[in-house]
Amino acid sequence: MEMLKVENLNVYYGNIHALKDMSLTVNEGEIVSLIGANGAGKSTLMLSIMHQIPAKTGKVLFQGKDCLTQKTFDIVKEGMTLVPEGRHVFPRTSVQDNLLLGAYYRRDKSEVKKDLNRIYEMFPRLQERRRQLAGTLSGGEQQMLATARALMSRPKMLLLDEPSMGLAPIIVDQIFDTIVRINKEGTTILLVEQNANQALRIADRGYVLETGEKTMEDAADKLLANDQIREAYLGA
Amino acid sequence: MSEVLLSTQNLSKSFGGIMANKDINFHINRGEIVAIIGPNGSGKTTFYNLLTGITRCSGGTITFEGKNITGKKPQEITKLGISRTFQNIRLFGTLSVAQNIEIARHCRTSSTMWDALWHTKKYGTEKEENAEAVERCMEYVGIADKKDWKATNLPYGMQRKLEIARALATDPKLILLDEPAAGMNPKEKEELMDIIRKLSSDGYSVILIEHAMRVVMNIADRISVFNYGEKIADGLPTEIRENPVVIQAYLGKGASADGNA
Amino acid sequence: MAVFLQQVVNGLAQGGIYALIAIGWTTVFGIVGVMNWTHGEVYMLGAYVGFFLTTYSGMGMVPALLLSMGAGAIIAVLIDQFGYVPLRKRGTLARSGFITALGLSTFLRYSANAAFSADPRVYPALMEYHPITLFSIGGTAVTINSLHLIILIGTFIIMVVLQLFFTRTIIGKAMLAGSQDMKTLALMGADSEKLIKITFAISGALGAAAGFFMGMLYTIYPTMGALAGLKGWACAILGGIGSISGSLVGGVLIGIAEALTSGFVSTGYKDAISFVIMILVLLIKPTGLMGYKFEEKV
Amino acid sequence: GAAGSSQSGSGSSSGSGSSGTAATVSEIHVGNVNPLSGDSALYGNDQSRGFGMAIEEINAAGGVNGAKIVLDDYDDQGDAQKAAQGAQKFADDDSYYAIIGSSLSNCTLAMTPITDDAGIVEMVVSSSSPSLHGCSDYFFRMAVQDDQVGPQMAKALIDKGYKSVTVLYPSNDYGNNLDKNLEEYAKSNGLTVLDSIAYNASDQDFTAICTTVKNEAPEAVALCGTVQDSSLLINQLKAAGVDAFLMGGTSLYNSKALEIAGSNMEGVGCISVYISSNPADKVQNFVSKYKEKYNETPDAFAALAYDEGYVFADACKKAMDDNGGKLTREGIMKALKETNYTGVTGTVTYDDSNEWIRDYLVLEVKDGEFQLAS
Amino acid sequence: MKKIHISLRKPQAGELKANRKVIAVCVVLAAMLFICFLDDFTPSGRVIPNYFKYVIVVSLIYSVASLGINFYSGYQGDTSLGHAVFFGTGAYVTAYLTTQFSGINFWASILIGMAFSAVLSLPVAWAGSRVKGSFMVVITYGYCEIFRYLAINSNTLGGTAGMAGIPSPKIFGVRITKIPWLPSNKDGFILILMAIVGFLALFTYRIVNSRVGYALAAVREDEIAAYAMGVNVKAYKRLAIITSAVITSVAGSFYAGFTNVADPSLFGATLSITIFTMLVIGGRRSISGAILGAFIVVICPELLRYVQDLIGLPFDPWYILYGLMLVIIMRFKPEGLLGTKES
Ligand SMILES: Nc1ncnc2c1ncn2[C@@H]1O[C@H](COP(=O)(O)OP(=O)(O)OP(=O)(O)O)[C@@H](O)[C@H]1O
Ligand SMILES: Nc1ncnc2c1ncn2[C@@H]1O[C@H](COP(=O)(O)OP(=O)(O)OP(=O)(O)O)[C@@H](O)[C@H]1O
Ligand SMILES: [Mg+2]
Ligand SMILES: [Mg+2]
Repeated sequence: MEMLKVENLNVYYGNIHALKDMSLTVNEGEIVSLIGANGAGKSTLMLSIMHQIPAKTGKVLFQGKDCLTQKTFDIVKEGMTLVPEGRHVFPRTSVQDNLLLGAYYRRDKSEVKKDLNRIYEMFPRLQERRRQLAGTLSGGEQQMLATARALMSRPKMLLLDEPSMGLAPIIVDQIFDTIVRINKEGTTILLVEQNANQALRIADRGYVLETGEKTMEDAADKLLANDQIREAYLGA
Repeated sequence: MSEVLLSTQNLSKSFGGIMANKDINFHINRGEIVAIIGPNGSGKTTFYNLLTGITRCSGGTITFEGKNITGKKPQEITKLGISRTFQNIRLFGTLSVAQNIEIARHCRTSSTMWDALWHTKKYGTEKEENAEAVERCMEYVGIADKKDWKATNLPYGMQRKLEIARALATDPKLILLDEPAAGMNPKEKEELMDIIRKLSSDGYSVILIEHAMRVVMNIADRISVFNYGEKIADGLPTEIRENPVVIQAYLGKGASADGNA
Repeated sequence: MAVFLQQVVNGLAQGGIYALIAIGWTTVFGIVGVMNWTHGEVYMLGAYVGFFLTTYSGMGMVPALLLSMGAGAIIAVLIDQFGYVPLRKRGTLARSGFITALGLSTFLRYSANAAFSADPRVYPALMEYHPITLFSIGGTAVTINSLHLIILIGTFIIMVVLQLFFTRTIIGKAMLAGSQDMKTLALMGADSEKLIKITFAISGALGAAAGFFMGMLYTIYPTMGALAGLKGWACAILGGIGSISGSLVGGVLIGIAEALTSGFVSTGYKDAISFVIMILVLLIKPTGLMGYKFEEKV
Repeated sequence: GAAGSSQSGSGSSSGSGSSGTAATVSEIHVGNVNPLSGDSALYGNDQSRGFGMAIEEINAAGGVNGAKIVLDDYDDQGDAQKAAQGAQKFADDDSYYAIIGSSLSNCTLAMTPITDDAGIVEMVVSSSSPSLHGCSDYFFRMAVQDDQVGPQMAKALIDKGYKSVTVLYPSNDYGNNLDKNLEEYAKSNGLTVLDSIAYNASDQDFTAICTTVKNEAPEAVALCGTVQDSSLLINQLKAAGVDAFLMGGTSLYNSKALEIAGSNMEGVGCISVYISSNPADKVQNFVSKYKEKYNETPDAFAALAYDEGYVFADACKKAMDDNGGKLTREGIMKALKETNYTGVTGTVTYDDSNEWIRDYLVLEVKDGEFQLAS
Repeated sequence: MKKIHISLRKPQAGELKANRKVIAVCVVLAAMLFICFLDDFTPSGRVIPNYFKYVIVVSLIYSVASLGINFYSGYQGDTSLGHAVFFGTGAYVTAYLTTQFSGINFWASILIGMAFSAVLSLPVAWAGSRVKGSFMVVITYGYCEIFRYLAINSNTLGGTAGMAGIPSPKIFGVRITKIPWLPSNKDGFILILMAIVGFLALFTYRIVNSRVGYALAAVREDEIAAYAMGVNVKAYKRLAIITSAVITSVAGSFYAGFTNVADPSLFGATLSITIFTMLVIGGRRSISGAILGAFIVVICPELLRYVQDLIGLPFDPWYILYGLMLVIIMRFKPEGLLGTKES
């Protein structure tokens, strides 16, 4: 079943045409990777799916419902959430409260508590720092927090924008493991990564973006094997 | 040429109860590229903040070119010849690329309001020198064609390069780079590595914080490893790669780290 | 000694009103991040609404007070809607919010001046207020005006409730988080616009209540919001901006400082003293008395 | 201030200043520079109303030798620089023959150099600052004299047999002068001044002062402020349980005081230049008309300004008659110096410094009304 | 791979703009001189009313103040609602010295006023190194109000009425209001103030494009990065406020010399806000904007008085419109009328 469907999306920043007729589908249970150079429009796509920035034309359907007519918070309530690029933790709020805010609209208090403990097991560093103001965390710790916070909402679909940025290799591995695990547990994933190699390895399918346009889409292993892709994005 | 350029003795910093840096003994020789790696929150950025005087240390000393520079103000340290980039990019956003770099010339110039008002000779020569330096630094990192762009409008990778150019414009002896490769794709990382190698061959000393192992392993002469605010290892890339403690705390299973992060 | 204590009590009484204004300031600033200079005007308009209700429809104190608070809430929400919402949409609130507020406040103040005329107005007597003896020292009674006492207790209760709301409930936490990053708050599934409207409504209602009480105690006039608004802001900052309990502490401290200055130095310097204290405290403890320190991480 | 006929100052006039080319005029414009908005608007409005009523009557009765007097407003908002700007505007325009205002001394101080320079008459009914004394040949003052009112208040208290007084005054020019003169008089006439306490004119909360006063327990309290602060003080003094005799200055004689202080006004005394209950026809006529128009009893400022209107009209008439029907600014100035007009506030005459010195009345509130003290 | 290029500014366009600026300056200059001297050549005497010239002088005085605050609230970037302190200091120093000491002339009093203002600006600089943003707004506001209360309560400074009778300045022994070859008593002021405004514009322009100006820009944009680039942030903050205070003080002195009075409102927050909004309306960091802002805020209310009379409004619409104007400018042109846009 199609979980997310983007059709002919056009997005502008002033007169910069940042996304051109972008179309993409993510099926339920899939991991889909987006790769592309700096400035290709990956983050723009993620933000417009969440209706954080307006699109000029096109459609975004999440479980058949039009996202472009909904406010961001409604989309989140429908079950899709985003870990934005650049962390965006609430700097003057404690780590724990940041995590609780991730579960803002959930009413199942006891489950939230369990999830919180699960997160702390996953990222012991965050537990150590749970009273600290998030803004004083190191860059990598903030990145962990941002991802963990999104997990707190138990989304049906999770959009991740460069979740490995600034993380130690060991944590990067852990994040990728986590992505695979929650995917197995039933969360559909749309993943943007500079670290294309690793991203494609865990993905089912992949899309390649260039200057706002989709230039290729294929099964992940096919993309991994593609020479052009290898040269441009994976490093020789 | 193994003269020590900068060293720290038992450098420490605590935030409340957290020891962000603990008795760090570190040194870098002239012309060297030393990488600092370590888990998130191990105190690498804090270490930079101490070296550049942005944060005051709670203990220990910093020696630069044989002089004790502990407790000096950031602007004084820059003038002495240590310059840095920031993990969270801190450009002068609304200013142009060229202006960003010209500001960095501040510590190497001295004309006053009086000179500026009457356009004295000193003002003129300094303006010319600055223009040259700006040109040179932009070319160094390859952003000369973006001269008049506003800094915030640059793509991410370029912003990182501009930070390096700006650091370079202060005529430093030592450059501190904080995760310069973050958010760059493999191709851009290659370009970055070229720039850092060039810096080294031009006589600059470089300390590099980086999680991208391919970059670190390829260009560092030496690697220091931090964990929980302490320096837990120091050695050649080949040694560090095999070090079980480092693997356990930092590198993880994918230690071979081909094309990693 | 009795005189000294009486002056302290006088200050406490006036401080209650300052605190009421300050809480309105601090909630909006703490959550929406805009220095809502129009707060003084909401206070003034609240006072006028109360005046018209009590004078022309002969309403009693409690219903008139509640209606004024409702009006204040609506006015504050409208101010947000027409003043700040467009800026938030364009993302220029941080840069242009304060000057917009300054403009709106000027606009409202002088519109009120045109509509109501500059003549000071007087509330009809709404309640018997008489001095209540708190305690006596050496045969001299230290008293407080009954209305002042009501205001003081009311402010204290409001403070406690709001404090609990912001620190204990997820909605309160979300409001505080919104002050740091509205866009990301939406990603948590929170309707930030709604939270902001709630904030303005609370702030407006409190401001109007303060205005109403001022009307009961003194006279009201279109420019009354200027100094009172600023005093409220000073108290909020003194107490630590964003801290609800800080507002009460700040309000009471400035109230007492003013009373002591009037009583023992010179009334001429009363207002100056509150500014002097505020500036000194800020310089010694830049976060205010109860504010916490947040250092930007480099 | 809705006089539609005001011409813009530019280009409409030729010939400079007060040259003798003045023709017979059909309209005599008067500039009104006063605070009409802002915190001091109360005074400006009272003056505009009083003067306005006078010229309305004069115009209705055929004007000055057929010429109508027209009052044009310039709101100085209590700001000296704006007042000066207003003075300059009217002074430049030859159709203006006089300027009234401003109510506030600091504004008037900024205006007199300009009016003096332009040779245009400036008339005030307040602006009681002593530094304006004799500042210009063209400056005429019918104001309440600070150096008279203070002693009058003290004298009234002494006459009533009080021995001690605490003085409360706003820390502005007016308050300072009243206090100074009151204290001087009191000291040399056996009235003990226990304390004199200054406050900011814009203050509303006086509980601290009241506590001090209560503690000092004077027999009388002298209130040297304006209506608003004095009335609030009366309220708060009573609330604090001060039972001394309260004596106000001239500005307390205002219906606003009864409105603000209500029943607390009972038994409070004050000084005035006139009283609206004066049975004289002229006064009753003025008071009833004023009440009808503005729905309040005229205070001293309004009454003075009303007389000022007539004084001005008389001067215009005399100036015209003396100059073959032609009106000049200088002529008005000369005519004003010879003023002798009996109005609602007494008989107006100017001394060598263009000041009017006059008698005062002592009033007291009885049954919710100001009445002559027995 | 294609890249999106945004051409920010073509060089020719920049030059054109510079040329246009020069032309604009010349036009304004010519217009002013025309206003000053026109009456010398008209046979029938006064054509341009003194009132009009009065407004021009006041506008020029405020232009000086507005250029002054530009150094602080423009180039250094902190909001100040306290510049009346320096305006008032200039005015009161001139008032006090010229009325109490016959030996001190106006010009000397300007210099002394500048020195006083410089000293009084140091606490602001000190505060600025400890707190930021909205805290500075209230500190500066409170700071000037404190001085207003001091003036109100000070007998030496004349209390609420202030000081009157300040003599008009003299040049070479001739009163500036009585220069024989000028048609009116305002023209002397207009000429001198024009020269001062011109000099300040040049001064500002050159400083801003120099090492000092760049350092201020760095401080404004990012203090930490500025430190890291070797800029002594505190020193430059101090420099900005002192420069700003000293210039504003000159405006105050001229104000006193021109209107012949100084009263406590010159220390008041209302005046501070006026000076600040002049800059904001014209455009922070814009020299022409600062001057334009001053002219707008001084001239508009005067124009509105005519409108008010014409349509018979019973109240003064200026402040209502002024408030609206601020709101509208912030919404549609937040950088101010002549300011440059920050994307
Ligand atoms: N707020 C903005 N205003 C103007 N242009 C923007 C803005 N944000 C992004 N852009 C431009 O839109 C294009 C797409 O940007 P986007 O951030 O989506 O790229 P990306 O693929 O996520 O790149 P990266 O790998 O650097 O994260 C870029 O050319 C960028 O310069
Ligand atoms: N101002 C502060 N207050 C409290 N704790 C702080 C502060 N600054 C840093 N820390 C803590 O000090 C530790 C070291 O932080 P630092 O930024 O130096 O880490 P890092 O090694 O650079 O990590 P990363 O690789 O993620 O950038 C972190 O755990 C952080 O939470
Ligand atoms: Mg991106
Ligand atoms: Mg770091």
